[in-house]
Formats: sequence, C-alpha cells, structure tokens
Amino acid sequence: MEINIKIVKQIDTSIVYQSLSHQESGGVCVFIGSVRNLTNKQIVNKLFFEAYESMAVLEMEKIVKVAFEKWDLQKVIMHHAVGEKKIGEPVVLVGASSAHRESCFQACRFLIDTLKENVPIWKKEFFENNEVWVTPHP
Amino acid sequence: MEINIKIVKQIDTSIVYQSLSHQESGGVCVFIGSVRNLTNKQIVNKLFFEAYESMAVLEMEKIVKVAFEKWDLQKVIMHHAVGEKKIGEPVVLVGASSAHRESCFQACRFLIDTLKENVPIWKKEFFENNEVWVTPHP
Amino acid sequence: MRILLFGIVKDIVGVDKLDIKLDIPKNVGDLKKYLVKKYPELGNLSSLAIALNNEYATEEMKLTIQDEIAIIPPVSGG
Amino acid sequence: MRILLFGIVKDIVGVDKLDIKLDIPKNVGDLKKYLVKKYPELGNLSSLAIALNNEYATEEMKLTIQDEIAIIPPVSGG
Repeated sequence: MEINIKIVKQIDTSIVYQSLSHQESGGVCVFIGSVRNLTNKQIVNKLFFEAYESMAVLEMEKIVKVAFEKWDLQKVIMHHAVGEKKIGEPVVLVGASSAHRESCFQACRFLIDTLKENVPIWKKEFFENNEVWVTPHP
Repeated sequence: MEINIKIVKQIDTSIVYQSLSHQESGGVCVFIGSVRNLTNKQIVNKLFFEAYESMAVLEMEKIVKVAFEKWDLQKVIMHHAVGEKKIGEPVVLVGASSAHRESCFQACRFLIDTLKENVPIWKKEFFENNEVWVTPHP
Repeated sequence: MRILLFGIVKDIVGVDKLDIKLDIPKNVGDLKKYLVKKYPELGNLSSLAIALNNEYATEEMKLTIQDEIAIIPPVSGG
Repeated sequence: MRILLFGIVKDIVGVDKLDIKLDIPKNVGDLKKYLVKKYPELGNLSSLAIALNNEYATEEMKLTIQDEIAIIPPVSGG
C-alpha cells in the first residue's frame, strides 16, 4: 500500500508509470484532468486554482484510504495543481495499480469523482470579459 | 480525430500526456498493462510477445475507429510491445482524450478489452521450469 | 476567532481571513447564521460548509478560539 | 500456398511458414480441416482462426495462392 499525494505548482505527467508500476500489478489506470478552451461555449483564457492545502491533503488521504479498502490495489497517486493554468496544461493526476485491470479502472474513476466532490480546491475561470469561481452543483 | 497506433520494442510511458492532450479535452484516461510476477500463484520470470504485425495494426485501427464512433474523443493512442519483457515493464499502452471524463474512461476500457480479444498478439510466459503460450479463453 | 476564507467567499467578504471579536458563535450552525446575516450574498451559494481543524464539520459542533476554522464554498477542483 | 504461423501453432507445427503444394484447400473451412488432420494437436486449441489478407476470415471464404494466409491461435496480447 503505497500512497503518493501532493498539491503542486506543476503536474509532472512523465512520472506516472514509475510512480504506479509494481511487480504484483498487471496494469495501471490513470486520469489526467486538463484545462479546456471552452465552458458552455464560452472561450476560456486561463484557469486559477486555489487550495485549502492542509485540509485538501487530509481529504485526499481519506479518499485514497477508501480506495484501498474497496479494491485490491498496489499503489495510488493523487496530485493536484494550484495557481494559474493555461489551456492544455494538466491540473490533476490520479491513478492506481492493481493485479487485474477491473480494479484499477474502478479505483481511478472513484478517485477523480470523489476528489471533485470533497477536496477543498477552487477553480476560477477567466473569460474574455469576466472571471468566475466555478460552482459545479448549482 | 488523431490516432497514434504502434507496435514497438519498448513502450515509452512518458509521452502519454503530450500524445493525448488537446485544447478541447478536459481530461485523458490511460491504461498501461505491465508484466506481473505471478500467474495462478506461479512465479513468472519474464514474458515474450509475438505479433502478426501487419494484421495487428489493422485490427488496432478498427478498434480505434469504433471508439471514435461510440464516444466523442479528441485523440486516441494504442501502443503494444513485442519481444522479451521483464517483470514490471510496460507491454501495452492505450488511452483517449475527451471533453468530459465519462467518455475517455469508457473509451479507454473499451480499447484495452477489445485489444485483448481481437488483436493478433501472443504472449508466452516463462516460469521456473517451463514456458507456456497463454490462451486466455480455455 | 479567526476564520479562513477561500474562493468566492474570499471575494464576497473581501478579505482572506475574518476575525470575529464580539458575539462569538458557539457552534457551526451559529457561525453560518452569523455569516449569512452579515454577508447576505453567501446565502446565494449552492452550499456553504464549515471546516473545523481541517475536517468537514456538522451544524452542532462547538467552536473554540483554538480551532482552525474555515469556510468552504462549493468545491471545484479537478 | 504459403501460410504464416504464430505463437503456439508455430511450436506445434515446428516451423513459422507452411507451404502446401498438393491438395490445396479451396476455402478457409477446408484449410482448417486439412491442418487439424495433419497436426491433431491444433484441434485441442480453444479456437483456431484463419486470417486472409490481414483480416479474420469466415469458413466459406475462398483461398487463392495470391492471398496472405495466416493461422491465428487464441490471442493473448495486452
């Protein structure tokens, strides 16, 4: 049970495999979220992410623990970026390794879904003429 | 619709994000299959992969086309290794990018499942005292 | 009693830390009522949670000056 | 008629290409019967597909000497 949780300025996507691979794992599943150029057909120029870091890390740890309870995993990674992010930049990286692929796929989906629900991180979208804190459950 | 299909000696996992990210994509989902140290509780020393390359690439193209028909994707990658592979080495890499994460998760799962069913690639497992061509549907 | 503010709450209130010196709320529910009364725009948010020492808190939880208190508007990470 | 062999089929037959010169099978079904008769171990495989010009072929498809023919034992990539 290896856990790799971080709030970072810059997501490093190149370390995905070395961070997750394990001799007992038949595979790893990874999700990397990135900045899209459109929200509801409006052009987005950039994003800004703010985190309540101490609590965010604790919430991430809780999510990862639940994932280890629900599925037979070897390693889990959960990184989230803060600060200004341009179109195409990675903002979140989650993933898991497991002996059989069913588990790592389910765990990976759970990690990103639950992160989006619970972890105290906020996204501001910068459009041409205004900027808006995103509230995903209106 | 960008497609990246290859049979390679060595899977390069570091290129995952740059190969899949797209300005219209909110995320990418990736599966990397690797060599496990156990099969049915027997210790595996190494694997050997053989491909009918010309047909394998055609079958991979068919799978990727179906994925683009079924889901709204920006990019798809499908790489498979051939030759000798040690424990922990990556042997297959599939992934997709999409505006919303539901599509890339479903597509990624479809890519690996269908690859395993249809693509003419064969795996030999080397145990301590014997070697066996794997036949997954006995 | 100092309270950490984030995201849209920080914009509504205009600062990133609040310091309540008079009429200190006794529990989380009281704090929420205090905040929405003083900053009515907070009442328009789809949710408004309070974190107590880095954990989501329930309405009846007691507050003390030693606690780390934060207002958590709807999260939007990922 | 040359036929490409892979994986376990290559081990069973002992070569990676077969060259059939007499009694050339007319279609895919005939080829399969020919192979299983000559190499009975092939009959023990859970499946035995034939590829014609890099596509999975059905039993009734005709074979010609110009075709690229391959025997596809159960695949196990990934």
